[in-house]
Amino acid sequence: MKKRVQDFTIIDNRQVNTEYYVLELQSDIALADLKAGQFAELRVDGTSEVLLRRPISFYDVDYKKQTISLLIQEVGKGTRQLAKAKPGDKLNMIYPLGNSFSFDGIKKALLIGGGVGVAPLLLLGKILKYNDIEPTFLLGFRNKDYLVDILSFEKYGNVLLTTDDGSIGEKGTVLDHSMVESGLSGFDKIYTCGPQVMMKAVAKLAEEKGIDCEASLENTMACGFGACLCCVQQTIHGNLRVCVEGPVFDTNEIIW
Amino acid sequence: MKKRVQDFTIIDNRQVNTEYYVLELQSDIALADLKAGQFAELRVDGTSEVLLRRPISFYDVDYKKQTISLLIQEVGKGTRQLAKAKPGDKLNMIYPLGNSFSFDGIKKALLIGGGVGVAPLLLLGKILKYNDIEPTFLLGFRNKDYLVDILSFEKYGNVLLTTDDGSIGEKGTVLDHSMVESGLSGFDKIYTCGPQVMMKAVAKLAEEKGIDCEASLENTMACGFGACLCCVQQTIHGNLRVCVEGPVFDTNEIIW
Amino acid sequence: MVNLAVQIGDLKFKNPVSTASGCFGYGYEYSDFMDVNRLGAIFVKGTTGSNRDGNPYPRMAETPAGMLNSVGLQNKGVDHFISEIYPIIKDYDSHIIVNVSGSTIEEYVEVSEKLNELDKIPAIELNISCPNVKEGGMVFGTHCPSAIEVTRSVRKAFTKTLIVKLSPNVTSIHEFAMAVEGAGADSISLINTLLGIAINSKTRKPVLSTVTGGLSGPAIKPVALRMVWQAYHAVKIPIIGLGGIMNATDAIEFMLAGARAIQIGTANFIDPAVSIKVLEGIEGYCRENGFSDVNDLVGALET
Amino acid sequence: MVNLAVQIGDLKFKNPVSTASGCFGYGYEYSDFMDVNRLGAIFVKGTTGSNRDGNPYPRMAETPAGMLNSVGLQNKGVDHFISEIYPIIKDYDSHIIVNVSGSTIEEYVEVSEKLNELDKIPAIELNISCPNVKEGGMVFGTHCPSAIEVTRSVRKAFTKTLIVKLSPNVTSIHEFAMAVEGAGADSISLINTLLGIAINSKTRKPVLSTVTGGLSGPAIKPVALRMVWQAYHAVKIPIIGLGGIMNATDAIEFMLAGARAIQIGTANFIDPAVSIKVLEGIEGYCRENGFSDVNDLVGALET
Ligand SMILES: Cc1cc2nc3c(=O)[nH]c(=O)nc-3n(C[C@H](O)[C@H](O)[C@H](O)COP(=O)(O)OP(=O)(O)OC[C@H]3O[C@@H](n4cnc5c(N)ncnc54)[C@H](O)[C@@H]3O)c2cc1C
Ligand SMILES: Cc1cc2nc3c(=O)[nH]c(=O)nc-3n(C[C@H](O)[C@H](O)[C@H](O)COP(=O)(O)OP(=O)(O)OC[C@H]3O[C@@H](n4cnc5c(N)ncnc54)[C@H](O)[C@@H]3O)c2cc1C
Ligand SMILES: Cc1cc2nc3c(=O)[nH]c(=O)nc-3n(C[C@H](O)[C@H](O)[C@H](O)COP(=O)(O)O)c2cc1C
Ligand SMILES: Cc1cc2nc3c(=O)[nH]c(=O)nc-3n(C[C@H](O)[C@H](O)[C@H](O)COP(=O)(O)O)c2cc1C
Ligand code: FES
Ligand code: FES
Repeated sequence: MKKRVQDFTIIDNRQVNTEYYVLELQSDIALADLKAGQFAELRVDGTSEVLLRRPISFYDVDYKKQTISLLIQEVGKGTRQLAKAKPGDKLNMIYPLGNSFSFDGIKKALLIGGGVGVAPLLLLGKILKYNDIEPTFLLGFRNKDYLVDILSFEKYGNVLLTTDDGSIGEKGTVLDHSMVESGLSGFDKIYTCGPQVMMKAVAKLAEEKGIDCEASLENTMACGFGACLCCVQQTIHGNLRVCVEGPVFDTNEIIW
Repeated sequence: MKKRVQDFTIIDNRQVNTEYYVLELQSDIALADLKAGQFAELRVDGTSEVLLRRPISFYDVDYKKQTISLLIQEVGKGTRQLAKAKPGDKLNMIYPLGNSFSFDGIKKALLIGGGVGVAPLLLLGKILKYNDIEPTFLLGFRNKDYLVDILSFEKYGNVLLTTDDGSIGEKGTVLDHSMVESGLSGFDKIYTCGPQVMMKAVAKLAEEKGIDCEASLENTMACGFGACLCCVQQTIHGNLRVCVEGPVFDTNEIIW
Repeated sequence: MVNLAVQIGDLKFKNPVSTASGCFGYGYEYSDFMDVNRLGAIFVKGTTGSNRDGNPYPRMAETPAGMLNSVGLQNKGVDHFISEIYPIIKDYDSHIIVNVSGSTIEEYVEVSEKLNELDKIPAIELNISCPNVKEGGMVFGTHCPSAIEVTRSVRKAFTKTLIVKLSPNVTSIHEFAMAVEGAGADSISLINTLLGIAINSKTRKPVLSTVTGGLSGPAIKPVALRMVWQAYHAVKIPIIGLGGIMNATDAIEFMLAGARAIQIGTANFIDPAVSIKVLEGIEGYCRENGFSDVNDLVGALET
Repeated sequence: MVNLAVQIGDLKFKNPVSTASGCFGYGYEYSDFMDVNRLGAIFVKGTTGSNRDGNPYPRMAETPAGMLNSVGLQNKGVDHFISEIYPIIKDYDSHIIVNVSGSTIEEYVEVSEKLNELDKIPAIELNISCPNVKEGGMVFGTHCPSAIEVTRSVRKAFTKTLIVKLSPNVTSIHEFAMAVEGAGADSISLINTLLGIAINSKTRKPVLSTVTGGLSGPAIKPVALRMVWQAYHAVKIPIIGLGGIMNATDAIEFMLAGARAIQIGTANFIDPAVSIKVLEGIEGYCRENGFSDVNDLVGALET
């Protein structure tokens, strides 16, 4: 798919919890095809503190309405500025970027997300479902005040929750969830996105259980489309660009 | 008067002509006393292109309503950004800054302004009028599309106009106006603000006619309150700070 | 009609706009966004004698109006370039100029010799100013005798246009400009990145794995303009100016300061089609200001 | 309670926050906005042997995240300082440190000797790094033997705390740091401004009357942090860090890199009360991060 630099119109900006919000963007022209795991580079206007674009995964897409949703956590200068977006504002994005999750020959998949890392898993779950693959979501959050809109996920599969304090779902991290302990039988693929420690632990678990696993990694990016080599991940194939050869990697290939 | 750093609320932003607009700002607290010729340093938010504040003269003030008006010409990055201000937005200013026009013992004054340089002359005219001094405004503009709100000026005195193309008022610069040729008798003071070439010519005229003259100078400022020495004007007393010893100078003291 | 062509050594650039090494990949990374054939030249990624993995992650930190990088010359080496990349890019209508990097004089010479054999590589840019490698790199660019020696040695090995890229991390840029001119350079390009640090006050650690990195972007423009201007008054060979160019106005400032051509680096990351806009902006400026030849801008600063 | 006091040579600063020379006038310019007595020190405007008019207008140009100035040490000379300004400011509760500038070693020595007599001037800052004067100034700061000579000479004339302010326009900052340490400096402050140019593409003229000027503000912070870090690893005397500090986080970064105290320059123009906010922010950071002594931040960068 050809990459584009395109202006979108913000049509909605809804606060999801104290730190997360969902931007809904509309395109005047037919959207480029998006795959689950891909991302966009957003230009942040209206502040003196941001020079480079910010990478954000696709959370959802509607080709008919020509809209894209992004789930964003306010962590710093750029995401704070983006949070101020109002319906009618323009947002410039380079998209679609990166590779995507693969699901050839899969029947039943476990999608393990932590915090804002759940973002690409919604679109993945949706696409899996359309491909007759049954997704189960195992999502971890700090506490109930940091939850995202779980109903969106439940449209596509069963949702299991953990929170650090047990304020909703089971207490602990995703790795502590009872279904993990009960063996993960039946799953032929695990997908994960979230804090690096979590993904590393999930990768280890998958290895132990002999289940294929893909992780969507983060990195600091300058370009997002392969030109600068700022975003590399050490892998068994050498330093690879998270923005081109990733963000999705087979966890067996990652040197954490 | 003690200088302050204060947030104002924009209550109006009206386009005056293709390049000029008037911002009306309201204060929550009693305004500091302003004198004609003084200015404020405006912080420009919401753009990555501006670091320093921008100096803008007081155009009008209403102590009862606690409002200040600024007449601003869009010339570059900062004034372009300020032009986007909407009612309800905040604007941070350091004020009041600089010295002011003096009018002790004056009876009849001629206020010669060019372009956006007419700004401080409105407030000056108003104050002169309140002090029973009769102001006559002689204002020059590029053409009729660059005019400001002349009615505001007419409240305080007679208004004479020139435009470069004669599209309104007399044709030519302020210096070409018939009343200048007819001798300027009766005026015991000239005040001027506008492009430097104009002010220089006015100063020369005043000298020839033996009339006292004060000019409000521009300069590139970093601080606006005397700390950086970036804004000096060469005078017979040495290099003086336009932001403290100015912006108003007796034209006899200026080394142009 | 404005003449946009400029001469760099024996080489004619069809226009003064090119893209900086390390910021434009091999050109094809940008082909979705623009017609790379419209550029005067493409300076491809720093190329070394053999494969380099570059530095560990993290390699990038944003700073006020700039960014630090410590990529560290990650590339697969000159042989890989010749066999895998050159065939893809050799028929671009823009000059392909290889940025030659190394740790030793022998390495610079070896890479240059190999590139000398390639028909469609009309010039190299000798990178003696990379701040992100432990050995070599900036050492050659901050020690005048070394700069002379490496330039002389490569001059013998490379018969086509030789551009030497200078480091801004020096006391007297004109000294280096004159030194490499004397050593046989056909042109100099400047500036490479300024050495800087970014710190995360929360973790109390440097942001980059290498602690220091190279500062690029708008923040460095005033320093870059100053160095181009100083170099312009020190040497006769043409200067390629860069450092913080974000738009046509910036590019024109560099030409007025003395640059015959310009390179765009960091700006490509923010707007991948920026170089075309700069090209069109320069042409527009010439037209509006009555310059029939872009060369008339070079060094035209009235001081 | 957090201990905020830091030691610079024989001098105790009640806190590490001070304001940079040339950016804070003589302190009283800020008295409408803040209580200047809360600062650790005030570095007053560069003071020379006799009256200087400074450079012609224009003296200032805004650049991306920075500004260029070419004030050129405008001041009325040391005698005027002593008779007219010193009496007004001598009773501030913050240390008054005079920035001593000159064109010749004799001038530096003369000014320092005169200031040595003033009870309430506990320290001077030797400005060997001003880029905006034709003679002297930066020459002393970019030529190591000159830096040593001027420091030695002033050391003999000035018996109290001697701070030497270094120029960033050099290849090896640690070389200069070590040189002036060896020559008797009690402390070094860095960085002064980077030499830069701004050009108006419409008029095709430099923006500044002097063509070049000194770059300050956030743009230079990565370079300043790097130099502070390099100097910290080169000398034992305390370092006063500055260059682009806009808020407490920036100040903490300088301390982590090795600065015992910091100065705030350009930021004062944008927010005249910024120094107090920085002071309070540093204290808050220490409290939140369990530092009972601000000195524990100094050089605490984990690399
Ligand atoms: C492929 C990819 C997809 C992403 N998808 C999403 C998403 O869907 N939703 C979302 O909220 N975030 C996502 N992120 C992370 C997002 O890009 C960063 O949170 C954002 O760039 C931070 O910008 P800022 O200006 O707010 O923070 P800054 O002010 O730049 O930094 C604030 C803090 O965040 C850290 N930080 C900055 N950038 C990154 C980064 N890229 N990775 C890790 N830490 C960083 C900094 O070190 C600093 O401590 C994704 C990142 C990548 C690489
Ligand atoms: C005491 C004083 C009072 C002023 N009062 C008013 C006023 O009431 N209304 C008004 O519209 N303007 C006024 N000005 C001028 C105003 O400050 C500048 O037009 C403004 O700072 C330009 O900012 P900018 O970011 O839009 O332009 P920039 O993008 O910074 O520059 C655009 C162009 O304008 C020139 N320029 C920038 N600043 C100045 C300056 N201070 N003086 C002259 N040229 C400059 C630059 O050289 C450049 O060519 C006043 C200036 C001073 C010193
Ligand atoms: C990510 C990155 C990688 C770079 N790699 C190289 C390189 O391999 N060789 C080189 O000579 N310069 C390299 N540079 C320096 C640029 O070519 C250029 O000199 C510098 O970035 C200043 O220009 P700019 O401000 O337009 O980016 C790199 C710069 C960046 C930002
Ligand atoms: C307008 C201006 C005037 C200055 N005058 C002096 C001076 O007289 N002596 C001096 O040592 N440094 C002078 N400096 C340099 C500052 O003290 C400081 O080193 C520099 O601005 C970097 O800090 P900043 O980025 O916080 O401004 C001046 C800086 C500015 C902006
Ligand atoms: S961010 Fe530039 S290569 Fe990945
Ligand atoms: S603008 Fe700083 S002294 Fe006038």
